[in-house]
Amino acid sequence: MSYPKPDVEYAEHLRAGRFMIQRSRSSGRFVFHPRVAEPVTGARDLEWVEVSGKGTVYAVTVVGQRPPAEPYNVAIVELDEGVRMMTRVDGIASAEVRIGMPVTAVIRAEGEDVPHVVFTPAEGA
Amino acid sequence: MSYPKPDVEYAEHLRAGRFMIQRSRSSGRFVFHPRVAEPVTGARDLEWVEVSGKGTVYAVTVVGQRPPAEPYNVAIVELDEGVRMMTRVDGIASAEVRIGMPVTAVIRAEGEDVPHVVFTPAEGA
Amino acid sequence: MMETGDFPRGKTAFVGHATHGMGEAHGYSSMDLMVISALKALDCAGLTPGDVDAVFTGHPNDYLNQMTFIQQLGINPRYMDNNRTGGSAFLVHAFAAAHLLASGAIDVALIAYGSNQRTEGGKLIQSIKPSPYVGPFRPMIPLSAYALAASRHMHEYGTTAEQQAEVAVAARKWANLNPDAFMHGQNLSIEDCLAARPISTPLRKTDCCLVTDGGAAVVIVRADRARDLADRPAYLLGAGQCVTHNEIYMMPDMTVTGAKWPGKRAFAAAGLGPSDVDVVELYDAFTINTILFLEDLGFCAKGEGGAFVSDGQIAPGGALPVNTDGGGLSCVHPGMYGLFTMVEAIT
Amino acid sequence: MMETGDFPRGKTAFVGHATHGMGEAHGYSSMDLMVISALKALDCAGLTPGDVDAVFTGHPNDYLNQMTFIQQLGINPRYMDNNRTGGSAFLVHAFAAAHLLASGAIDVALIAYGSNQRTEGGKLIQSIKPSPYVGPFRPMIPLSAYALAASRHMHEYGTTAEQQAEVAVAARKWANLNPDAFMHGQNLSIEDCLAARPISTPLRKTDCCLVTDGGAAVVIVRADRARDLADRPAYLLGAGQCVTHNEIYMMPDMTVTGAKWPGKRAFAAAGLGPSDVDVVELYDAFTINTILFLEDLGFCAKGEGGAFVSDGQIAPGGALPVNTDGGGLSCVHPGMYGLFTMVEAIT
Repeated sequence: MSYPKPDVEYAEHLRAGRFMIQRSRSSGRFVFHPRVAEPVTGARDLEWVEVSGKGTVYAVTVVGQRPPAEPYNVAIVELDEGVRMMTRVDGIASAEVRIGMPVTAVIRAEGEDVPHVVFTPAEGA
Repeated sequence: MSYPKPDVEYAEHLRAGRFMIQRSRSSGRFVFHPRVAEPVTGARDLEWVEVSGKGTVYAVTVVGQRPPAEPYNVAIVELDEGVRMMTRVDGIASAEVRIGMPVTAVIRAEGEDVPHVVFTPAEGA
Repeated sequence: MMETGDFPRGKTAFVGHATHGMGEAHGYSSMDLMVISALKALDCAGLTPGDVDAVFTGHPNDYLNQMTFIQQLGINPRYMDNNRTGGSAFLVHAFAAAHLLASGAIDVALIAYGSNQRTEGGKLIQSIKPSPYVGPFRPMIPLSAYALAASRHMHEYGTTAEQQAEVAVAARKWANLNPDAFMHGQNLSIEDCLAARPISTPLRKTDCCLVTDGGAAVVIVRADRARDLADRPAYLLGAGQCVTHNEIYMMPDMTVTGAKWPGKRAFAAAGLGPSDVDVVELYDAFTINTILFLEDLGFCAKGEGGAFVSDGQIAPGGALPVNTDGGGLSCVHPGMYGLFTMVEAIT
Repeated sequence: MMETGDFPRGKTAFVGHATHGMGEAHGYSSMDLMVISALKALDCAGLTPGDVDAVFTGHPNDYLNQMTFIQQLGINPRYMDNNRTGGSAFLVHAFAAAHLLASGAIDVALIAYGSNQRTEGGKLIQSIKPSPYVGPFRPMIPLSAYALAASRHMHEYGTTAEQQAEVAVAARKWANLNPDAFMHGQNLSIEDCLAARPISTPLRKTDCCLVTDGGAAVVIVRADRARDLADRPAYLLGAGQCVTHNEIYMMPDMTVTGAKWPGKRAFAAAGLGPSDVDVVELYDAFTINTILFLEDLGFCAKGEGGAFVSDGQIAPGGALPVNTDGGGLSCVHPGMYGLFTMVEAIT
């Protein structure tokens, strides 16, 4: 059983404070979500690489909730490395999140929740 | 919406103390479980008929349970009208239920359980 | 190697179709709705359950529903298919049925669906926990996925809320011509849509499909037999399937749906193109779907779907009638609308 | 009308196969096991996920698992099938794949399955409540259904507990020749079987399949291409499907399984009969299955299955090797064993 457990490894990296995604050694292509092989080629040469955490909002929706619960946003962010992920933009009112907005990753790995990455508006943006 | 609700009607008959199954007016064939149309032909002429309640054990299994719960039997009984149904034989130790044994229907429709028919060994058998 | 994508053009035809319990079907189970729809569809062709040798089924939660279905009807099939692809499953069933009929593996295909999700009251079972790359962000699935796609389409192409409302209003106008439509008799204006409650922006309540009960069924046979069974068989000229992703963030281009590639294959198989089409029935789970699919199927260029649907152009009296039953938006949507698009297309 | 049941005999062939994580696969999800098995099976043929254009999948509880699967592997399919028929699904998948490959609708079919039901620890979801004609009687499903069939077979034909134990012992002997088998190295005697705990009479623990983890995958292409991809392609000569009932009380004759009719069709398609067969791989969820299937497939007359399997005649060194990996009884059974029968047959 020599195959990696990519979901487990991704979460462990986040718990250790590292935002790592996979990249194929042969093609140089970044891959997200984590996998055991590069999509399409099936190459078994994925390695973990720490990423910049810089990205841009690609799509966004604000989900309404029954008051007094606040609406929350769900966003798709495209990392500078070229992959997209589902996430949330914190540190700004949900209604103010805009497509094209530059954002920076923040790791959320506390508590019993699944470790995950959210974003905040990039400084100076 | 002129179609019958055969599951509901079967249960209502049992609650009223009647063991009724369906029979096709055109073919005379009995049908169980309850349906909106005769199988194979699709004939929409099924009518409810009260049955004799007499039948024969066709197959039986005894399910073991963790003590002190007692083992219980699950049986397939073939009615004299020619259809088979899943049931249980009460009034006898589960290990004593035999294939070929003549049995008589008893309606169980009390409480919150789904109304259903069990059997007991036929008198004089 | 054989040429890929060969479709048995016109070698099969629909000879029966029916719906049952559209709207609210109190006291009927999902299986009841499947079975009754199937019986009615077989009636159209003068066939009985015993004539059927292949069943293709969908049910909201019983994943061995095809076995209950054949037991109910007394069908002795040589092929059963309950392939699940979401609400589109029944179109994929028709694709498989056409190939298996043409090859002689089967003779009479029955496709059936039923769901009492409205009157049963939301007892849908979540069959698997969401992935760790989606779950923490709490999207409403599938609603928020389409909302995200809509947000991107609006950003890239300037598609407006008014244009999406045009889709809802057109669907309602069709529903008002269809006595069986759940929203029949209830008018809807652009203004009503723009004032509706936001659910997952930019989607408002009027951008979202109904929650109804309903069953449907169709019968397909080879073309040579079809002429004996129906006055006006509806020949199947082309079909195709494609999947681009499961989770929305993996969609390669969020403004281009998977409809693009099988659309090309289906048109190629049929030897037709968008300009040959008089009526379109497509899966309008949300108003953005209609816009995206019209673009991806080639009825207009990418990005021009919003303008294409405006000014009532897909409504009664418009240039291209779309979803003439009222669609998932205003006629029926019991969880999977796909089979109703076929029923409406062949009616 | 075309002749029915035409199967594309020998027009397709298996060019890759693999298993992964048979037994206990700690820390791997069911999807992981599907994906890894698929990658290994593709490796056999020198193919990549990008070469695949049709996927056929099974998963214990995610009923849109094929979408997750293609997303994991980067497959862009023109056909996806997650048809569920119980553990036999993958044989039905092969039937459909053969027809779709032969017609040119698809080029490379990948069938994959994975389940971590053992290490995941029984978190299986009951997807639908039992019918009112079964639920009140609390049968263990599927175990009690086979127990009832066994009771009837014993009654009609005098089949004995010893004969059923012969099936378990033969399976164990095969497992002891297979290092990958979960029960490898654990001897089992007829006496052990007869002393085992009754679960649902007449079935004892040793009459029942294992609960393991495991994944498997196979790759099928058209025969002309197969010769370029594999040293020894395994050609698919015939296949068939049948369903006689859903609930056990509806089984028309409780001693005759649905294997009888598709068995005839598959043999007819292949132009072969039971006497031409050197090795049999069949679905031994319970010991009675092996006896019933050998009868229904024509290896012996109805009622003679008990005698047929006696004296080690299906064990190593016997007249007819059956389930040479150790079967669901002693090799692997992650909930659905079907794909493993094909993997073993083509190995």
